[in-house]
This record gives sequence, C-alpha cells and structure tokens, in this order.
Amino acid sequence: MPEKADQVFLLLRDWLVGFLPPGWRSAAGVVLGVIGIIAVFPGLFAITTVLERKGLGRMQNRLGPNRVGPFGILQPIADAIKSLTKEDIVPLNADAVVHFLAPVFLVVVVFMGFAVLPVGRNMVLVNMDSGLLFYFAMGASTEVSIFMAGWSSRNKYSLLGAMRAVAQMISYEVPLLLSSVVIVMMTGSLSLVKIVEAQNQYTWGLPHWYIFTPWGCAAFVMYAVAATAETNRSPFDLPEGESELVAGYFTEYSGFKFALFFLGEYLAMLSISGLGTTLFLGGWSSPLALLNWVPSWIWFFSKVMLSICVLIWVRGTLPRLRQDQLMNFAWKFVLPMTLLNLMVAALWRFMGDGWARWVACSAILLLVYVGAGRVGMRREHFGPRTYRYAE
Amino acid sequence: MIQEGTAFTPQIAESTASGILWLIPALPIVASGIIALLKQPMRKLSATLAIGSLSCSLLLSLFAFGHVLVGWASGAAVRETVNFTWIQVGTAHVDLGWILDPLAAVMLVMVCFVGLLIFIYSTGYMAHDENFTRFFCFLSLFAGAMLGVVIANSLLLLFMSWELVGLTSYLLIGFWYQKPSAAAAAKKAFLTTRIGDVFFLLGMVWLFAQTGTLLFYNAGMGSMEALKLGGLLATPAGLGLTAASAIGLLIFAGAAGKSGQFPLHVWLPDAMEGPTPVSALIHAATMVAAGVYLIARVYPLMQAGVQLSASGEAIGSTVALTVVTWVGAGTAVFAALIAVAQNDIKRILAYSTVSQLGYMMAGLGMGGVAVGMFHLITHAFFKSLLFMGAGSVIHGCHEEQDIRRMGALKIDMPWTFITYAVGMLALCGFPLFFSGFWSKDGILEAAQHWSVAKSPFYMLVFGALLTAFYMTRQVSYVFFGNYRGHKEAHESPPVMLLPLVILAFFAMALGLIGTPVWPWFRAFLEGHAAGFSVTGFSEPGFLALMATSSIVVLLGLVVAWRIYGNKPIKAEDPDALERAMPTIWTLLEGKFYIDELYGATVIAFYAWWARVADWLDRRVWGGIVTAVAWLFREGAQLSRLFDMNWVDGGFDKGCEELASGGGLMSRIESGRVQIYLRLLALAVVLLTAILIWSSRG
Amino acid sequence: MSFVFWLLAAITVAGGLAAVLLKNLVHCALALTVVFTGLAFLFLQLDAQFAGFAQILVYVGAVAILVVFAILLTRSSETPKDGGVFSRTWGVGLVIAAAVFAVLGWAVLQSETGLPHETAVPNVTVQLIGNALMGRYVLPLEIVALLLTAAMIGAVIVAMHEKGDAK
Amino acid sequence: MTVFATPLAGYLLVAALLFAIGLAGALTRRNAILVLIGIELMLNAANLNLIAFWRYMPHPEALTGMMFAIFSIAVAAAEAAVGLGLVISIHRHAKTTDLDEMNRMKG
Repeated sequence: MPEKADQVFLLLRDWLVGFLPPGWRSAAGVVLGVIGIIAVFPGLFAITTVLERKGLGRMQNRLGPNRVGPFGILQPIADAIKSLTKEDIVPLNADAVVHFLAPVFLVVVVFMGFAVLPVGRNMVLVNMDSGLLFYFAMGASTEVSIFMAGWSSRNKYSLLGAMRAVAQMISYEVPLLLSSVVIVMMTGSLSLVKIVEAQNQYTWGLPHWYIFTPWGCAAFVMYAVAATAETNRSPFDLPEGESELVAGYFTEYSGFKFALFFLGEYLAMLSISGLGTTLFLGGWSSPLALLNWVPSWIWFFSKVMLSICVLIWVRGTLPRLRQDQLMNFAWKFVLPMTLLNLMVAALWRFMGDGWARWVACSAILLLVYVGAGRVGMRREHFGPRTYRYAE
Repeated sequence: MIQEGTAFTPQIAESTASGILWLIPALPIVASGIIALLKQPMRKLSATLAIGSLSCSLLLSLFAFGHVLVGWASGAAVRETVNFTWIQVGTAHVDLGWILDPLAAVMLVMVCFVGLLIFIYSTGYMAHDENFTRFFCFLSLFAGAMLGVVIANSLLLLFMSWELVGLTSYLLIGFWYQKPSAAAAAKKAFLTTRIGDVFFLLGMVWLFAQTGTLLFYNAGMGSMEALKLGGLLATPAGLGLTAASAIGLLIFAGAAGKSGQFPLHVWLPDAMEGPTPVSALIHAATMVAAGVYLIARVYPLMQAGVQLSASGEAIGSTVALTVVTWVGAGTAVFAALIAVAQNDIKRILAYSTVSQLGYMMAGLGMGGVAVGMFHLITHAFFKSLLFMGAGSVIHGCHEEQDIRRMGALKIDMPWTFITYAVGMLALCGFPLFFSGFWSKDGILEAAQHWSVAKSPFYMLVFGALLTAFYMTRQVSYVFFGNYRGHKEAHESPPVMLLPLVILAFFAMALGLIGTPVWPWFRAFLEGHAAGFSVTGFSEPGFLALMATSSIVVLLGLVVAWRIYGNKPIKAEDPDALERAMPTIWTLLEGKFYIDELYGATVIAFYAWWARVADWLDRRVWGGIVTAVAWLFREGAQLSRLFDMNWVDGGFDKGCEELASGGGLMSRIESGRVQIYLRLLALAVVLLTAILIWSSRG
Repeated sequence: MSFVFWLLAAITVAGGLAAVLLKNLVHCALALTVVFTGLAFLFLQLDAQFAGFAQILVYVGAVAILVVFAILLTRSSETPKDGGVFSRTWGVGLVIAAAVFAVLGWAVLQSETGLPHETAVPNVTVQLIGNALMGRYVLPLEIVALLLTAAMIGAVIVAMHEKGDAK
Repeated sequence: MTVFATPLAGYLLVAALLFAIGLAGALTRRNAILVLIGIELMLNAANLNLIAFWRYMPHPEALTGMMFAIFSIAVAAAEAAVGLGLVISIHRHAKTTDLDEMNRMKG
C-alpha cells in the first residue's frame, strides 16, 4: 500500500495517458508533468505569500492579513484577482517590447528550472544527465530578464535596482556553484536523481544526507547564504530596497506583469530551496529509516516548506546590508571559504574510510571558518563605501 | 667507590618516558619563540606562556624521573637512549640523541623545579621593567637550552645547547644594556667562556676523530663505553698522556670556562650585573653547574684507566681527575678568600658560588659522580635561595647592593631574613639539619680517603671555615646592627616570598637523601639498592670527620660574629679586618688583581695586534686596492674614447637607414582597428581560395 | 535536415542580423543573447548536452551581462549625435564580409559530397567528459584555468581607476 | 525537406553565415563594443562548426571536437572580459568608443 501512496501521481498519469493512442503517450506524459508543475508550485507560491505575511506580522507584533476568509488565508486569491484586474501601465518612453518580454522570460526560465528537480521517487520531469548544469544555466538566464526589466522602463530606480541585482546575482552565483560542486565531486554525477539516490541510504536508521558530513555542512551554510542572495531575499534585498529605490527593477510594473515578477521571485525561492533540499537534505528521502512508508513527495515538499520558513524567519530578523558590504562579503569571505571547502572535500575523498577523515576535515573547517570568520568580518573590511564609474 | 658504567645494566629499550623526553626542552624553546613575536605590552601572556611551558616540562621530567625510579626499584638501572643520524657524509655519519638515566633525571627535575620557582619570582622582581616580555623570552630560551644540555646523549648536541646557554647568559647579563657596566660584563662573560669552549670544541673533534662517534651511550658503541674507551687508552697523545686523559683535560677546560674555575672565573662575579633572578637561575643554580654536569657525563672518560682494587675501590687516580681535583680545591679556597673582602651583596654570593663550584669539581675529582652531583643539587637549591633573598633585599632597599648601606633588615623584612638565614646556614654547612652539611661532608670524606694527596682535604676544610666566616659577615652586615641606608626598606611582595619559603624548605630537607645513614642519592645515581644502615655514622673516622667539619663551621660562625655581630657601625668607616691587616685586605678586595693581570697581558696583546692589523689594512691592502681601481678607471677612459670616435658613427648610419625604412612601412599602420581586421579577412579569403583550388586540381 | 533545425537556424541567424544591425546597443546585446540561446539549442540538436548548457551558462549568464554592463558604463546605448552607427567606409567592410561568406559557402559546397552521412547518436555521458577533462585534457584544463585567472585579474586592473590619472 | 546531401553541410553553412554576419558587424560598425559583439558571433560560429564536426565525424566518443568547443567557450569568456575592460578604460581616456576617432596609434 505505501508503494501505491508513494507513486500515486505516476499511477494517475499512466491511467490518464492510457486513453491515448500509444504513439502519443510519452509526449502526453511529459505534458501532464508540465501541467503538474505549473499547477503545484504556484499553489505553493500562494501558500508561501500568506505564510510570509502572517509570519512577518507575528514577528513584528501585528496580525498580518486577517480579513479575507478565515484568518485571512484566502488573501492570495484576493491579491490575484486584484492584480489581474488592475490596469497595465507602460511608461511613455519605455522600451515597450523589452518591457513586455522581461517578466514573461523570467517566469518561463524559472519554471524551466523545476524540470530537473526530483520531487519524489521516480517523480522528475526530465532525468537529465547534466541536470545540475541545466539548473544553473536557467538560474543564470534570469539575470538577463531582470536587466531587461530594469533597463527598459527608463527609470533610474529601476536601472539602479537592476544593476545591483545583476551584480549581486553574478557575484553570488560563484559560491553557489562552488558549494554545489562539492556534492558533485562526492556523488560523481551531475544528475540530481543520482544525487538523491546516493543520499538515500541509512546506517542505524540514520540517513546519509550530505549535510551530516563536515564538508557538506560547511557547503550547506555557504549555499544557504548564496541562495538567499541569489533570490534577492533580505538581508540581501538591496535590489528592491524600498527605502532606497522604490521597488527596484519592477518599480515601473503594475498589474499582471507585476504579478508575474512576484510569482517569478517566489518560484525562484521555491526552486532554489528545492535544489538545496535535493543536494544537502537528501531530497525526497525520509529522515529516519523507519519513516520510509511515508510517501517520498511529502518529505520533499515538507523540507522545501521548512526551508522557506527559515528564509521568512531570516527576513524578519536581519537588517539589510550595504552594497559594498555585500560585495566584500561575497568575494572576500564566501568565495574563499567555498574554495577551502572544496579542498577539504578532496582531502576527505582521498583519506579513505575511517574516523580519521572526520576528525581532520572537521578540525580544518571549524578552525578556518571560525578563525577566518572572525578576522574576515572585522569592522575595517566594511569601511566607507567607494564608487567606481567609467565617466 | 663503585664504578659507574659497570654497575649499570644498560637497557636500551624504548619507553614512552624516553620517547617524549625531547619535549622537555622543546616546550620552553617554542614558548620563547612565541614570546619573541609578542608585543611589548603583552606582559601577562608572555609570563603565562613561559611559566606554563616550564611547568609542563616539570611534569614531564617528574614523569621521566618516576620512570627511572621505578626501573631502579625493580633492580635494573635505567639507561634509555634515543639516537638518530643527523648528518650523513659518505660512510661517516654524525649522530644526535637524548638519554634518560638517573643523572639526567635528577638534573631535569632540579632545573625545571628551580627554574619554575625563579620564573614565578621574576614576575614579581621584573614587574616594573618595560622589557618584561623580552626578559621572559630569553629566560625560557635559556631554560630550554639548559634542559637540552641535560638530556643530550651526544657530545655534539650537548655542545649546541651549551653554546645556546652561553648565548642566553650573554643576553641576560647584558639585559640592561643601557648600563655600560652591564654591557661590558656581558661581553666579558661571553669571551671568557668562549676560551673554554674552544678547548671543549678541540676535545670534541679529537674524540670524534678517535672514536668516530660523539654519542655517549649507544649499545656498546658509544664513546663513553668500554670498547671505545679502550681504544682511547691505547692511543698515546704525547707528554705521557693517553688520548683519553688529554681529551678529558680539554673538555674540562670547557667545563672550567662555564663553571668559573680558577683561571677562567673572572666573568662570573661581573655577571652579577644582570637582573637578580638571572643571577639566581643561571649563575648560581643551573648554567654554572652545567660544567660540573658535563664532567659527570663524561666521567667514564675522565676516569678511564684507573686501577681498581678487588672491592672496586679506585686506587690512585687519572691525570684528568687529578687536575680537576687540584683546580677545584684551589678555586674553592681562592674564591672563598676573595669573598671575605667584598662589599657587594651579590658579589659575595658570586664568589661563594665560584668556591662552591670548586667544591663540586673537587668532589667529582675525588669522590665520583654521586658526591659532586649531590653537592650540585643541594647547592642549586640553597644558592638560588640566597640569590633570591639577596634580590628581595635589594628590591626592598631600593636597588641598594652595598652591604655597608644596609643593616637591621631583620625587622623590616622578617620573611626574607628567616629564609636567607636558612640558606646561609645551609651554605655554611651547619651541622645535621641543613643539606649543605651532608653534601659538603660527602666531599670532605672523599677528600680524606683520596689516595693521591692529602692537601686538598685541608684546603677544603679551610675553605669551609672561610665560607662560614664570610656568610656570617654578610648576614650580620645585612640583617643585624643598625640600618645605614637612606630610604625606608620594605618587605617584598608574596609572589617573591613564596619561592623563597619553598626553597628554604628544600634547602633543609634535601640533606636527608644523602646522609650516610641512608645514602639514597648515591645509590640511585650509581644504580644499586640503597641500604638503610644506622651504622652509617659509625663508619671508621666518619664521626671524627663530622665533628671536625662541625667544629670548623662553628668556629667560622663564632669568629665572624665576634668581629661583626650586632655592632653599631657607620657605612663609611673601614671594615674590621681591614683595620687588622690592611695589606692582605687590599689584596683580597682587589680579587688578587687577576682582572688587572689579564688586562696587562692578554688584552694588551690583543689591542696591540689589532693596531697592527689596522695599520696593515690602511697602508698596504688599501694602497693596492686604490691602485687597481685607478688602473681600471684609466682603461675605461680609453675604451670610451674609442667608442665615441669609431663605433658610434657606424651605428648612427644604420639607425638612420632603419628609421627611413620604418617611415615607409608605417603608412599601412593607419591606427584603425577595422582596417587591420579587413586585411585579416582578405587574407582569409585568399587562403581559403587557394586551398580550394589546390584541392580541386 | 529536420524542421526544428531550420527553425533554430532561422532564429539564430535572425538574432545575429539584429545584433549587428540594430541601432540601440542594448538591443544588440539582447539579440546577442538570442543568438547564444539559439546556438545552445543547436548544440542540443547535435546531442551535445554539456556543451549546450555550458554555452547558456557562460554566454547568456556571463558574457551577455558583461556586454550590457560595458554598454551602460560607456554610455554608448544612446546613438551618436551625427546619427550614423556605421563607419564611413562601411561598404568596403560589407563587401569583404560577403566575400568571406562566399568563399566559405563555396568551400562547403565543394566538399559536401565528401562529408559523412547521418551517423548513430553518440552516447556521451557527463562522466565521460569529466574523465576526459581530468585525464587526457588535464593540462589544457589547467592552462585554461590559469588563463581565466589572468584574464580576470587583467580585466579588473585595466578597467580600474588609476589612482594618479588626472580627471 | 532535405536541401543538402548531408545534415553536416547545413550546420556548416549556418556557421559560415553567422561568421560572415559577425565579421560584417565587426567591420562596419563604429562602436567598439559592437565590434566585440561581432567577434563573439564569429567565435560562436566556430564553436558550432566544432560541435557539428564532432557529432558527424567518426569516433565522437574521442570527444576531440567537444573538448575543443568547451575550451574555446572558456577562452571566449576570458576574451570578452579583457576586451570589454579595455573598451572601458579606452573610453575613460579617450571619452569615446567610436573607432573612427580612435586612430592615435597611427604610424
């Protein structure tokens, strides 16, 4: 019975596809999968928004949305209706075409990222041999759309926001990649499915998730930081810092396009936490061997939502950085740390089994992370900001 | 007396104790390295580092000591060595190594313990010095080096540490280098010991040449073991000496240099320019004892070739040992005499140190390792006690060192007084309750039974008398009578008193391990069981000996007390003895004018030689150099003329040609990228076309 | 010669034309990204997954952004005052380009008969590529790594404010 | 809809066309950045060639062409970085990115 519950969606798909002539089945299967993704994740997006608004409300000692529906849980629907019915304003001297293309492109690219995430046992749209690479390729492409949005709306806030966003995303893409490469090194494969399966083993009923190894843990910390920056979440939310530039690159957007941007952002958040879950938290594998009967997709989604909650918590807690601090942090701290972690992982690989490598690797990492952390985050590194134009 | 070496059942087996032995010197050295990097204001940290590392060493050495003790208790005398090859040149190889045997173990514990106490004491004494950190850096470097000397199993390693010790002593004597006197003293110490060390080096090289190894013990192949010693005895060295005794003498010269034996003693009193803890640590307890320790180490060599009676008693002695004895005894009396007429509290102690070292040497020469070492240990304790007491007196009297400007301090600083008194009695060898008595008795006994000559015995007895005399004089000057200083004296802080108390305790207690009733120490060193025999006292003539020495000591005390005791005197008026016999007094006060003698002979000669060399440099070599330089300059002039008139013309022509040619070519260089790109593209077109044509045909 | 290929080719070429012809440089850059993406998909057509994704990651993610940054930093997005975005002697350039194309096309058509026909799809896993990179091609890899480092540092140095330069 | 005897030829022609376009851009535009864009186009055309040959020539598992392409992508990235850096610094000094005005190095 648990197997059935686990594979319920696949069974459903096959049953539906069964009605079609054999030639079309595979294609139809893919289509169904796409539909599934397009249906599920926006749903999660809706949940996330209300979760975030209420959570932040609690953290800031207020109620948050509480009018629409019981406890305001129907708020997202109201928002959707509102943003769909709003007038769509395009600035007079904006670059209309680009201005239109930007949000569409963003959403498309973000959705494509989900194609390679295994959301459950055998539940992945395309089991690509180089899935991770694909994911990062898609992630990189979002920058273009953000730039398009910022530049096309002919507004200095938008442009500044876009520039900041792009610079920040490029800077944090490097540590993001490097911290994931560790996992690739260990699994010996870029395929996310393989990565999850590599983590889906147990000793004494405890899972072999990568976060439970020294290098994995370190990489996870760095990944978390980089991911937060990559999705422009606070404390890295300079690109849309309300206090500085009205709403960053989508200042000039309204109505449906604005909604698309909003959607895109939250989807990016979901997908990047999905990737983190896949890489470090064992994807859809259950945290305890004896909980294996619980359907795998439940595990995946609960992990994702958990990390989303952490993101919300962080947003409610930390103040915003300054641009130069951001950059310093990326290049002078996070990057070297990930590189070091790479070497430690190599060391781990070559020390072979046994407790020795645990001691050695954890010792190195602890030493350097704590020590370098203290030194690297000293005050003077965040001195007065200096600007560089090419005037 | 029992033969060392033979009594031992050498046991090379590696044990953790000997495995980790190297850590003992390594820790303080590392600590000093770290301290050297610290900034000046980081006083606490540096002190903590130094003390911490040394206490770790102390623990380790206690562990090692315990290991040896256990081994000894179980019958097998421990001698564990760890050797390794340092340099490999062809077939010849120089080995280093360290050793763990009773001798080393005892020394380790002593050095660490006294050193630790003195470190603690210095935190108080140097509290106001702005170079606190530097001081501790040097201090713990010294400690490390000294421990290195102790554990060395290779004459070479020992020599390295030996030199390191010399260096640190130089640094520490000259610690207050602002004072010209201190700087001079440091230099003097360095050079004087160097003289000894040169001989030492010679001896070492010779030994290596003869035996091919510098290891002391190496499973029968060491230079201190029967095999090689036999070889040494076989080879004659001229002057009727065997190589063994010749090398022994050379090494002893080195020892004499460090331990301030007679001709080379001059540096030790001057070394008192250094801070008092330094004097206590280096120039009383440890470094100066290094010489004695060295002799003890190479004792088999010194003793090689002595005939033995059936009972293992040595009949007669070797040349080396005889020399050691005579020098020692001579120094003992000589220094004691000088000490009588000194007025600087530390100088008196310094000379007494010299004379006590003489005792040790004599003890080694006549009585064997145990006797000398026992006195070394006890002396280390009570002499460092005395020095630290003196330090606290000086501290209390606001850096006043002249005993004529002190007095009546027993009221102002009672603790210092009590401990100092204990130390003084121990040094005098007050009967029964003080360690000095037993150790000195051991030496006297050995002297009494010495089969070569009797006069050393009498010299040493006389020395004992003098010792009692000058110590009493000093004490009564310092602590009794009326206060003759200017500023009010005050007691020192507890951090300085605590070590004093501890040392005082040991100055009394240590005697117990060396009484004839229970000669534990000797037994331990010589590796046979320690028998407890009440009959120890009633050995033939021993009671008489004890009586004599006690009487002598008491005599000295009484006489001195009669002369100096509790008299209200002024700082200016001359010394009682001086009134009695002025000529001798002046001679003594002038330290027999040894320094002046050296100044007139050796130093004068060197000065003259330096002048000659200087003259040579200026006139002869300098002249040649200038001449050569002139020649070259002229040559250069010539070639320059040649260049200007002949070569350059040709070059100019060529350059003009090139320039005009370049002008022609530069037409193409329009400076516009796209033009170049076009040319490139055209080239591509042409090449491809040609390719295709060729492929078609 | 599938339909997909033609479609992709058309998109790519159109993007290329746009990239060189459009007046506004930012539009050019965006067209350039179109070209890059099209090429990536062509790579996928050629069963070169890894190369395709690398193409997107590097070109769309990095190079295009770089170009855009450069455009904005040098304020060359607004068209020059005198209008013309083409150089005075653009005709010559065009002719030469045409010549190059003619020659290349000619070459292709010449050798077409000799070209190999449809072959089986090579199954090249990322594993294989990785092994090759770490094995046979490790030296070039290292050199490229060095080159990239040098290029990065060089670019920073070149583009940085000189402290001394008088403004 | 087969125009050519082999699929390879199609890829080659597309590559050639791209190359020509890039070259034209590099030759005719005035803006330095656009010249760089043209060069990028040419590089990509070359990459397409390499991949195509890798795919259709014998022994694709030897990966020669593929590796060539990957390395050339890396090198292209470096080239772009340095080139744009140069353009920026030139712009700083000459206050222009117009190549017609950049002829200060004429001989």
